[in-house]
Amino acid sequence: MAAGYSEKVMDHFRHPRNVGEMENPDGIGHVGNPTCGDIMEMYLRVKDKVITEAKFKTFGCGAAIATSSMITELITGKTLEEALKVSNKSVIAALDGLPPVKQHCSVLAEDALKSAIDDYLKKTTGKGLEGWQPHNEH
Amino acid sequence: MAAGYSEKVMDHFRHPRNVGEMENPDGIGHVGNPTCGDIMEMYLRVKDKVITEAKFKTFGCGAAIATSSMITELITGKTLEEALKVSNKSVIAALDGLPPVKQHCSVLAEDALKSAIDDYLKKTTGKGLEGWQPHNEH
Amino acid sequence: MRQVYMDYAATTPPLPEVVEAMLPYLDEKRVFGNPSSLHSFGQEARAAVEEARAKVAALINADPREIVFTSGGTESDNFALHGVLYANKDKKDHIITTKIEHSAILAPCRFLEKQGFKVTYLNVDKDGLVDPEEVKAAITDKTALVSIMHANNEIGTIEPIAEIAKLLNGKGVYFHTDAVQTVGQINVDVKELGVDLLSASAHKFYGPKGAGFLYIKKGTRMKAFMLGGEQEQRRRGSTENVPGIMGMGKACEIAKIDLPNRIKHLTDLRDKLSQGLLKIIPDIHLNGHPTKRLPKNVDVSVQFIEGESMLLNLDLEGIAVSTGSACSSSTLEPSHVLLAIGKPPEEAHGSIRFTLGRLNTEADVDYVLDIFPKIVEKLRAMSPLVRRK
Amino acid sequence: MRQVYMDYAATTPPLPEVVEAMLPYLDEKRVFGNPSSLHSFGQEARAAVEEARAKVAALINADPREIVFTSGGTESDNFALHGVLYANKDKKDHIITTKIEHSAILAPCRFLEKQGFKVTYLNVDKDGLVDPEEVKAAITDKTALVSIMHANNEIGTIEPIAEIAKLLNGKGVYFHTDAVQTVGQINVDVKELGVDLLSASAHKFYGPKGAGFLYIKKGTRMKAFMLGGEQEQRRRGSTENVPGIMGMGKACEIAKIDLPNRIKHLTDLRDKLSQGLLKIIPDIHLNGHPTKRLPKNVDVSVQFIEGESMLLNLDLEGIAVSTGSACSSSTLEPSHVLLAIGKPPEEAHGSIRFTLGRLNTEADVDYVLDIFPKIVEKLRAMSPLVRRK
Ligand SMILES: Cc1ncc(COP(=O)(O)O)c(C=O)c1O
Ligand SMILES: Cc1ncc(COP(=O)(O)O)c(C=O)c1O
Repeated sequence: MAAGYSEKVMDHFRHPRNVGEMENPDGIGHVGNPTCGDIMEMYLRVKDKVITEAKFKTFGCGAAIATSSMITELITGKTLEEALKVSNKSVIAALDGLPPVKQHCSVLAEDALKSAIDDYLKKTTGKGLEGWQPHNEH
Repeated sequence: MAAGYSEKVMDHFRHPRNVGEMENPDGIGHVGNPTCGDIMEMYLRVKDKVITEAKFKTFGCGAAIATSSMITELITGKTLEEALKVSNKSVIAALDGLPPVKQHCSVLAEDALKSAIDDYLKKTTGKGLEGWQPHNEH
Repeated sequence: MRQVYMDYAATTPPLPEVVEAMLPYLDEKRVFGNPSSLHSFGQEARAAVEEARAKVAALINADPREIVFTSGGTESDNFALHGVLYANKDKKDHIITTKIEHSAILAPCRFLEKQGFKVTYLNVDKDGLVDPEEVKAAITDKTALVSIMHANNEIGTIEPIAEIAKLLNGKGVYFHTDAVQTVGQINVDVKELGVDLLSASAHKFYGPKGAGFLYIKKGTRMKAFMLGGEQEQRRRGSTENVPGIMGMGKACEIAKIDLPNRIKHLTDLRDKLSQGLLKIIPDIHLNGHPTKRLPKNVDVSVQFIEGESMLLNLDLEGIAVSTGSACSSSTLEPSHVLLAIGKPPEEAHGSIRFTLGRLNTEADVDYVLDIFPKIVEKLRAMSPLVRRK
Repeated sequence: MRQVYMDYAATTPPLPEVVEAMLPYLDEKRVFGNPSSLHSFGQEARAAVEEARAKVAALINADPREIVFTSGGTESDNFALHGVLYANKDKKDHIITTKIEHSAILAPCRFLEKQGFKVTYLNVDKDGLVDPEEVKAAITDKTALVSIMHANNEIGTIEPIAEIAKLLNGKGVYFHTDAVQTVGQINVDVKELGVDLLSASAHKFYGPKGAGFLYIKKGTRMKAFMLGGEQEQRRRGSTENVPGIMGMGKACEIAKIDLPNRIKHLTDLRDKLSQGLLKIIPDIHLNGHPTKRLPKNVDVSVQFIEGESMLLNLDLEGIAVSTGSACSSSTLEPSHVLLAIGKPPEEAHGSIRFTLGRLNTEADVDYVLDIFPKIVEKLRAMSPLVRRK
């Protein structure tokens, strides 16, 4: 497989799920910056504390795109509480692994999710996600 | 050709001319030592200042044996004066060249000749070959 | 699916004639001896190696005794730096090089710095060109070596080596050029270039992997790098890679004859490809010098999207290219070359290098011009850097 | 004329299966990619290289991640010394080795001495054995590395590596062995040997020239020697020699299976040859240890005559051997190994090494036993060291 990616990664890379922006999202996450070569934006639609829809836009490598796609699938239909348990490790596992040098991309996806939930909580409760700080190194 | 030797060298190596010792030689030359890996003995029969016969024994590499053989050929029939003009360069030329790392073997042959003439002169005139000193590095 | 290999700067397939030339030296019934052995098995191998050396020398207008065989471009580069610096260390300790060298130069330079040597890393302009006057200005009486690549592997810019050599003349410094991307591809003549040392790697010009050479001008004060036996006039220990050397010899012999055709073929394809890309795709830039560039090289930065994702999409369509994006390296740094020519990081991350070669055709270029714009479009639709209208 | 190659310690012909295994990686229609390339051409090559790595690791009972591919035994040896010494230089500066190492160890040691490192060169006994207690006694708190060859290339003596490893245990020194003459020839198990680093060269065990490896035990503090790209887990720059690596992988795979046969076949021939020579030829001595020796090695000193002249005469009869005589080296020094085991110079000059291999037969040995005594007689008749009765 090219670049040492699993078939699952390549599937999500070729056919990314939930690509795009969202009209009036309930939460927006934005992480990364162009200097690092990875940027991810996540849009959430939340109803009764359940994520009913997730979308993303990503500037980044194959792993960044695949983890973005995978995390939107993993969280759709989950409560916010459940979604917060989706760690970068769960994303990697769901993708049948990532090459060592690409593991950091999964942190980006996790951060985008948390950033979006943080945004949602700030908008709805006035208080962000407790104890959350985006990673510095993407 | 093996070890970079010319056909002429290999011919003299395979079929060395004038190998052996001599009964009552008129001059004996002995140069080299086992530490260096090269020893040559030369025996001369001289009549009316002409070398009528030359023989050698050599402990040494292919080049040492071939130069020994060649020099005995080159000097046979020559006057002592003529023989003294047979330098290591003439031996190398007569052998169609020697690999650079083997050039020193031809010096051994030249020295053996001079040593034998020196011995002959000492025996006949009481005085050795003028200005002659064997090389130290064989 | 159509397979279009456009990564000839990474490696080239050996020519069939090259493989043919290697086979007798891999055959237990033919010439398998060690060239250092005195017996016929060895001397047959020795004679072959010397024939190959003559062919290598002929390609670059050198004397065969000035060619030392190595295991590849990296070893040649390490050898040149290590060899000159350690041999002249009693009097000199300074190297001048550039910021756009291959890591096979930059990594040994960093090692040498740790050992107390000094290194000046020269800037290049926005096209990747070194300024000869800057080279000259950097010289001190401690300078032992100037090392400047002949052409850059990434952006394809060809450096003014001969011009620099003229300015170095009489200054008592050795001049090395890493010609890994030029030997067999454009004219490389050590006398015209005026260099003392020149590195090459066979697999970059249709020879086998694992073989390279260093040209060392007669009289150059040099130490060995690969220390061991007395091979290569005591300049490089280790049993010679005879099949590899034979393959490289053949590759040189063919390159010498074929060079004008190669240049013409690739220049035509290159111009068609780069003009096509620049015309079809918006927000795309050609990296490197517009004209002083390798016939094979088309290096572009595509804005708003990242290199590896382009590369993988191209690969899915059978097109093989490379990228200067961080994602392709384990350091996660974008290409030092693109940064050195002043590209902002996001453009460096968005670079794609097409390098053409002998098996490429016009149809290949047409295929790329058809496929690549679609990929760019797809990825841009996914990019947060592109805002919806 | 009969051709009898008995110089298998100098190099071995690649097995036909080895060549077979290389060909797809030399074929422009098959797998020619650069393993560092992300596209399929590259990744196919990458996968192959990793398969080969697993085969190499399996032969010596290592983990594949502990194998670094190199260009041969010399590079592996340079790498081991340079890598350990420079990585641990802040605290340690001392190497212990022996007087009978290959020049691929001795030459880098001399270089390192010039850079301020200290080297202890241990003596060996008359059979070429290192005394483990002497190794232990030489250790100081500055000792970074002990490097002792597994078996000597010239006299065939096998050193007590496992025993030395036990004595080094817990002393905080790394232990390297040059196993160029043993891998694929006798049992080599890095865990049984207890070493941290081990060098090998493919062409010594029916693999191709230009490929070797260094085993580096997990956790070893090591710097790279070949500095450049990020290949080989950043331990060795340069595009991998894929065909060479594939050949070496196959050679390892076959060696693993074939080892018991090889040992039996060679031991039988060796004993027949050495017993025959000692019986037929007067004033001849076997060099090296009588029993702790490589199955392939018969090294003798023939008194009163010189090695190269024997070698050439044997070559004229189709028999290929080697010699420790000065005349075969450009330094004009006889073998440092023979001098180290206490041979007087004239015996060192008179040494001939027969090294057996897979294509040798009993008939080959008979042929040598017929021819060699005649050659000895002819040369002795020419020798001034033999007096006429
Ligand atoms: C013991 C030993 N070490 C190292 C080497 C060097 O191996 P290579 O010539 O393949 O670099 C050899 C063979 O020449 C050897 O016999
Ligand atoms: C300019 C340049 N120098 C050196 C090298 C190193 O060559 P190799 O990988 O054959 O050691 C390369 C290729 O990777 C290169 O492009």
